[in-house]
Amino acid sequence: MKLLFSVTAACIVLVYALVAIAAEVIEPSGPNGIRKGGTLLETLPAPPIADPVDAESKRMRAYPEQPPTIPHTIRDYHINKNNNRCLECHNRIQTAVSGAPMISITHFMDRDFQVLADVAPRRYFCLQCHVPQTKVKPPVGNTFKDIDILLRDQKQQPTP
Amino acid sequence: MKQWIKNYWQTLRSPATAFSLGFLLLSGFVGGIIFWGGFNTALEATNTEKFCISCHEMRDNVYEELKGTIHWTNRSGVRATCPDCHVPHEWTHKIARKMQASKEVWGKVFGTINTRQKFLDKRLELARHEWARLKANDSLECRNCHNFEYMDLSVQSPRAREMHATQLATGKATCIDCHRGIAHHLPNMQNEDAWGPKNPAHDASRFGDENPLKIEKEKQNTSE
Amino acid sequence: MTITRREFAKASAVVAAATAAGLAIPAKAQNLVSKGGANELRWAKAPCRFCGTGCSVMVATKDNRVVATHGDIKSEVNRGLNCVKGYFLSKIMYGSDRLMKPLLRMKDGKYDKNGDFVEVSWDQALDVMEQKTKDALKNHGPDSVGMFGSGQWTVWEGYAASKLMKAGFRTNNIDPNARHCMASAVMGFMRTFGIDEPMGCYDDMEAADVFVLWGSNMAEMHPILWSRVTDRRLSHPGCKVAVLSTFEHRSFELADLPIIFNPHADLLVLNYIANYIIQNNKVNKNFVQKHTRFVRGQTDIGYGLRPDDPLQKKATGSDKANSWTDMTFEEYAEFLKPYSLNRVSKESGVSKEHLKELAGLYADPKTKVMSFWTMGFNQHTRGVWANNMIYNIHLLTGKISSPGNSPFSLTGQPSACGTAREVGTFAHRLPADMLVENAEHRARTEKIWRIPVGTIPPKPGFDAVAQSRALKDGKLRVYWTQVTNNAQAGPNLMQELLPGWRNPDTFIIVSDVYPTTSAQAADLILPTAMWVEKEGAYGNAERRTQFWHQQVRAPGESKSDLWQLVEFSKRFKTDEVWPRELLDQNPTFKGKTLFEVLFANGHANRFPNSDRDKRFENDEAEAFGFYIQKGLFEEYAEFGRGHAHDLAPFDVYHKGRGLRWPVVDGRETRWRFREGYDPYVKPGTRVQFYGNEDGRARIFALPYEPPAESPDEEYPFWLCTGRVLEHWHTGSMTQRVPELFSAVPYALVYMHPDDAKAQGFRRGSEVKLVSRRGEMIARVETRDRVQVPKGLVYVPFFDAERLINKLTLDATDPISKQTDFKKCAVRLELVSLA
Amino acid sequence: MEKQGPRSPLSQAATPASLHIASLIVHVRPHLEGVLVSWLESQRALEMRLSNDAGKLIVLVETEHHLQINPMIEDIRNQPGVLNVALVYHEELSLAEADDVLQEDADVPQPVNIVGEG
Repeated sequence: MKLLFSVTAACIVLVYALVAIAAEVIEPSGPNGIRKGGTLLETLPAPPIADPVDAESKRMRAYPEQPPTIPHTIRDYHINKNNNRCLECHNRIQTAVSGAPMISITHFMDRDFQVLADVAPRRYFCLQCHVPQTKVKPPVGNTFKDIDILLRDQKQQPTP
Repeated sequence: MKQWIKNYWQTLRSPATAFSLGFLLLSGFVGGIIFWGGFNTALEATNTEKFCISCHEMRDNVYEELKGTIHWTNRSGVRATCPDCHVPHEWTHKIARKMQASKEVWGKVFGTINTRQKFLDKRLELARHEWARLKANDSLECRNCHNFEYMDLSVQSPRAREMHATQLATGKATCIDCHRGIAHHLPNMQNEDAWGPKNPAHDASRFGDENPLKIEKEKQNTSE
Repeated sequence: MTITRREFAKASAVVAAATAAGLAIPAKAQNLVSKGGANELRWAKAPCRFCGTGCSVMVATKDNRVVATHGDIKSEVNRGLNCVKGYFLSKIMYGSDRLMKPLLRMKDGKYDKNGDFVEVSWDQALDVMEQKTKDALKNHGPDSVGMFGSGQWTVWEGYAASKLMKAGFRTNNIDPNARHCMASAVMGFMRTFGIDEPMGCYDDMEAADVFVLWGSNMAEMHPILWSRVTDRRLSHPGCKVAVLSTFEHRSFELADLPIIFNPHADLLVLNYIANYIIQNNKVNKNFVQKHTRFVRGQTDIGYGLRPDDPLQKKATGSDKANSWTDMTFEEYAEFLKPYSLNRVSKESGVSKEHLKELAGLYADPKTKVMSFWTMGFNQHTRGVWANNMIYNIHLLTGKISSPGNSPFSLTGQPSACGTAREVGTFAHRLPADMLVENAEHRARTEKIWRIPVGTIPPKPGFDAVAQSRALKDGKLRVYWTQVTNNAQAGPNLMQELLPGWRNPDTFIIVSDVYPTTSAQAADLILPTAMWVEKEGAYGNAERRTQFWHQQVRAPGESKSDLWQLVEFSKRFKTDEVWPRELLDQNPTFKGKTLFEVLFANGHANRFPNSDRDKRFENDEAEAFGFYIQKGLFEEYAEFGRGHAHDLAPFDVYHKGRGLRWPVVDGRETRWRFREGYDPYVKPGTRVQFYGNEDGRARIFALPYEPPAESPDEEYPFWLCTGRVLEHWHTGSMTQRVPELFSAVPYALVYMHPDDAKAQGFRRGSEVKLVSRRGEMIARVETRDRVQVPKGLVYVPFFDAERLINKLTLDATDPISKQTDFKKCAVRLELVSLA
Repeated sequence: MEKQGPRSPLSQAATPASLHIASLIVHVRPHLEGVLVSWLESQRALEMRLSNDAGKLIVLVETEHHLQINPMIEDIRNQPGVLNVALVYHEELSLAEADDVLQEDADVPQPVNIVGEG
């Protein structure tokens, strides 16, 4: 009986060992992306939660129709069927008192581009298009050129 | 029955025979302390968050909503509990509020808001009580901790600085005007008028004579 | 005449205002505005690159660069609106680490599995691929070659890949990443209706009275559809929105009926509702008798794990999981009796009032109900059952295929429907809902593809999870993934996927745009063109096919997926890949390259380059000498025409904003199976589910079965993974847009404040999540966009530095083989308090 | 009519000297358009650029601080006969570069012309 027991114990150990070997993976090198190359198998530490940006001055938009990002914090701002905190300052009536920019006229148009008296229901949830920003530097840059820069570049080297 | 009162009055009026004046004075004094101390400790006991959230109506609704807001967890760890905002600190108003609280006991006994749905239906009315109270006392409870006198506007965000320097400083608006829903979720705000002092929506002066609101007001006055 | 920046800005302001106000611009302002073509912007349409909603955008290009985009007001889907990702489409192509040249792992000049990446030419890359593929075919047979495609392939890329693998290399080892997203929905459709794709469309949203969301965070995952639901809810009195989920998310902001249930308990709630409808005799008897029939589904079907897994061994019905037997309505009613209000309320954690109110909404004959579901139902070890059960409810009440009454399976990816499902790039499918196991289907495909009978193998290939396992076991040797990032999105990375990808016997090829996690784990990286750098076609969730032209050239040596597939096919002769007997029976195919057999076969190359729209370039058509996109599309469309999957002619799609198939005589179909709307319904039958021979939909009796892995003392928390609004899937594009990265930079662990406090964490604490399979470190978040109940944590998977899929379990729905990313058990350990 | 300065005593936030250009659509009762145009000419920061002589005007605003734009909109709105003022376009440039020459005849992106339309 004892022999049988030790044999089964041995083969279990063997199986585990096999699995372990098979799973032995060598860390592959690789190009740097959002994640540094050659770190796939590691458990990377987590940087602290990014600080929200609060009340920077107005930001330039990449192109006329880009929704402006929110320059202030929106902690605990509720937008739900009961209340829309953004509209308390950005609504047409309030802008005179709050000094906040008014929601643009496109937000008054319904699905058939009929201008309504107040903000159109389809535009009710502001955070679908406007997002707050944080003080974090993106790991990868972006070489997007907006129309002004393209024009200026074109000015500098006259077309051949 | 009359006899009984007369006897009782008689004993009250007759001077002590078995006890010394000192003892009576002393026991009266100690009794007073015990009574007054007891009364106040009991009173203060009801002014703690633990007491407020002993009712599930409060614990499962507004207390749960408070978690995560800035009055619950913030940079400096200064936490506001229920009495800080809902019970006036100054004694006379506190007692007045305590008497008002009998309505809340009634609510607990008869379960006016003992389910989430009942609470949600009544939330607007309850919220209006608080807004009205804070509007009336110029957000006194807010100012107990956030005293405008000692606010360093220069370190506030430009947006806050601008609003506080104009609307709050001139007294045109009080804290509750803008900061409604700072601690608990808001009820349906559809027919609450927009915050702010003289709300331009109602300021229809620019229509000149044919001002719809003025006409309507006159109609109301004549009909009363 | 010089102009200063001030006047230039003022002129812009005037033009913008004048255009908005509809005023003519007088000559004086005119000469300021347009002089010569120096700065002319060209606007052209394209569907958005991201989710399955299928919004259309206008793209402005100048000097071969995209400079602006805006919502397309002419599109029926979004009418001028976009979500935040859509508004930043113009920046997704310009990440500064864009791949420009092929990269091959090499050591002293030769390919080596553990070498470092070196830039090589396209010829060198294709040579190594060719040699590796030929070795694998010779030594290990066709089934040692595999491909993992995507629901973000264009229609013709998926079609070309499917032909190359199934007809060219004669293996069915091609599966799309839509296996992770829509497979359960497909099997749900096939089992209930015998035909794939929703029967309703987006117009239902403007007609419905009640919306019920099951495991679908539309506010973040389908924002434009959510804005249409919001539009309807806030402007149509009496309209109600019910949201069911295992945690509170942004869609609860509009929820009149917010319901949180315990993971996997949706099966209980669904059966309870059906039970409620029958008990309160709210069944639409006429509809049920005429158009449905009742079947009992096979139960105890296991969890799609490896055969030696104890759970899998215990399952009795795992070999015949997709089978059923007939039953009567009375037996079905009896079957549902145990799903009483008390039991379901107790086990699901949902209050009795909510359950009754929800069931009431479905049962009330007067209210039109539109149900939505996405990954909550599909990524679920009983996902196919969940799909069948929601159809049961709509069938019992007859609320289907009519405006406002619509069980609507939302799609995750932009072309999971258009490419993966309809083109049939699954391991078990052929185009137009046909199956590889079905001899007639194979014969019909071979006829249209003009290849010898018997070329297409009958046995289904490896599905997504099976591919990872086959790579680890060495059964799969050459593996090519396109337009997907499975090394970050696939389940169980540490035990299955990474060991497979880094197995010395395998050769992993990744076609991608940026150095993603998959590229870092690959052996050969091919730089690829994306979105408007190539002509393309997508099919969205409402059967709407949308085309776009190539509007800019791809940077460096990037080539489109189509070019790579077709160029690769040139390197194989039929003699090297087909068996001798097949060639002897069809001598005409001898000596031909796969390119000639599959692409230049006289049919797919019948459209010359002169058919092209002169205003746009087309790199593929230039390279191959014929209008290959049109040829492939028209050949593919033959499968569907006349088989209820009709597509309009190629050129029609380049003009408008897409049509919803079946498109018969130029007319699109909004509601399928409904006489008057669907041309395939025989007159006089009013409703006909022609997917099944008897024209009847099947109502399935299916029980509750527990999930594969539940929390216990050692791993006390449920782990649910998913997406956020600001990022698409693994963030390879959106994390390279500064505004989107800055909006949501890192994946966080969303947990309940009391759970955090109980374990000594607080907001911002760095914690390590550990499961039986792997670990990951992230920061704790107790508020913000998601409010999870106690006992559950939610972690998005967009962050390449926080690979949550190292922890997830690769248990799947045994019928659809789709992984359950929404449920596994983890524990949390503190790393640092803040 | 003396020049109305910005109404609320805004604290001049120390943002860098910048120039704000904005354009508004103003709807006014046709018979009062003349009165409005003359008032606009008296305003240093406002400039009327286009009109369809049926009560629809395009007005250009040029100020140093974006917080002055809204009060100006309010001022216009309070003029007699004005029905509505809508802000359409707003751009911020740094004052320093405002007057450097852009290009010989730099053009503004044209209004939309859609290619690929059938």
